Amino acid sequence: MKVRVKLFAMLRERAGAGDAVHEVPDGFTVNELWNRLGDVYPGLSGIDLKLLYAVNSEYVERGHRLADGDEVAFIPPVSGGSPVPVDRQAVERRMTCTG
Amino acid sequence: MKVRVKLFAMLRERAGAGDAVHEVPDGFTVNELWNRLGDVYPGLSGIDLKLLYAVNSEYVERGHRLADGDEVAFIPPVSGGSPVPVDRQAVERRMTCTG
Amino acid sequence: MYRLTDKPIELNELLACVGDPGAGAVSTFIGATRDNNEGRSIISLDYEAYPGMAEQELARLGEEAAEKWEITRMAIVHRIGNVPIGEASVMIAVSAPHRDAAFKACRYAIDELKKRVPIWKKEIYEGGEIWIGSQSGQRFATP
Amino acid sequence: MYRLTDKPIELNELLACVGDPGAGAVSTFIGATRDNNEGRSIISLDYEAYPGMAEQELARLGEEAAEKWEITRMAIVHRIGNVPIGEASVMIAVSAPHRDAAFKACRYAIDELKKRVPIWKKEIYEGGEIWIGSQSGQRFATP
Repeated sequence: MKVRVKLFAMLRERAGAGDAVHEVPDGFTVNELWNRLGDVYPGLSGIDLKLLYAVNSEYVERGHRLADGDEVAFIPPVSGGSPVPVDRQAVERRMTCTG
Repeated sequence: MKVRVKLFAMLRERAGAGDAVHEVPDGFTVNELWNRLGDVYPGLSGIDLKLLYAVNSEYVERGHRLADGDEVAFIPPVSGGSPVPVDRQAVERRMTCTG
Repeated sequence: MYRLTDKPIELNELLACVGDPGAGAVSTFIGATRDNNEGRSIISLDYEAYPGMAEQELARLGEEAAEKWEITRMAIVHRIGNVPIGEASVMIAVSAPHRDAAFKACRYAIDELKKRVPIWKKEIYEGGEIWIGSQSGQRFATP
Repeated sequence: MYRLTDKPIELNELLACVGDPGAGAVSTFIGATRDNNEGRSIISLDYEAYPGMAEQELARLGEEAAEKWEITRMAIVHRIGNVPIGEASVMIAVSAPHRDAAFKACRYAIDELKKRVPIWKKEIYEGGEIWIGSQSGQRFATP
């Protein structure tokens, strides 16, 4: 199946690509896709950032199974101002609330 | 001695005057002046508002002794928005700080 | 800038006043005439101030806030006279390097303003007028 | 109104959007480019967003705030691209009947925005560039 991968900010720069379609096995998870990207884009391997994951613009867990045509975004720590550590718990509560 | 009396808002309306010079005995206090005004302006007698007092634009206690030429303001409860009870303690702390 | 005006207030004027290359955050507050209060249909509000002392007390709020938090600049403009529904009676702007100080100082300024800056508000509603802030409100309704 | 723009943001546009006869209070927040950060002299900031999802997450902040507090309307505009010193990268405006709700919802919106809305900031300082928000910042400095 085909999925569209969106990379942003430092990830985009390290990969040298921000928007590409990848062929992956059926039932691939977000985490498996991320590991695969480390092979495709050497600049991404070994990154120790805490990432968030979105499929079709909704945050998901890394174990989320992908479907054909999904748009998968790898979201490095966001910040509109002074550096603030991402509050994973808040994000996860949010994800729970919106299903 | 002469003091200038400023009345505002509901006090001004009840007195029918907002700015007048009054002749008072030397050493008169703010409180004595307020009682005197109750005789001069019948509309002010019996008012049960919690007032603040300012002499020459600084908040003072009601026992403050006046000097010739002072401008004395009787300040009914202020409010720029939803009614908020005057926090007397905060005002008194403030008065302490500024002497 | 701490001043009274009888004209509509322009927030951009306050923003220009508090702008600074070192300020990463600006918090502003606008108080406006609402169309209702405690069940009364409001027509407009009339503000009256003790000129001179009012501006002095506004400036004092800025000094106090600067002692409490790391702020860059503050501006407060209060309108006097008749203020129709939807128009602003007061605007406050506070700049600071970081947002926490800006928010706290702005909140402090409006809360304290309502407690002790000598400015009074008369509500003109359908059926009468009343001075707001009197503990025994109805006694100061004017026919 | 929840949108991204590559032009300077006008606060008056947000104010017009949140204005309402029933709103007695408006709290706004402006985040601007500071001339320094952690000892670095900043030249400008570059913002990048995930379009579509960013606006959706901004709107969600408004919905969440409306569940928590009695607010009338919220507007958030975030600038994308290069933002020079002193210019705004984000503006938030929240109207409410009373000020407590307006302040709390505005603070909530900016705090949450910085945690989870997919917008990134690259600092361009004298001597280099760095993406802000990376836990291991220097590794993502670009020459």
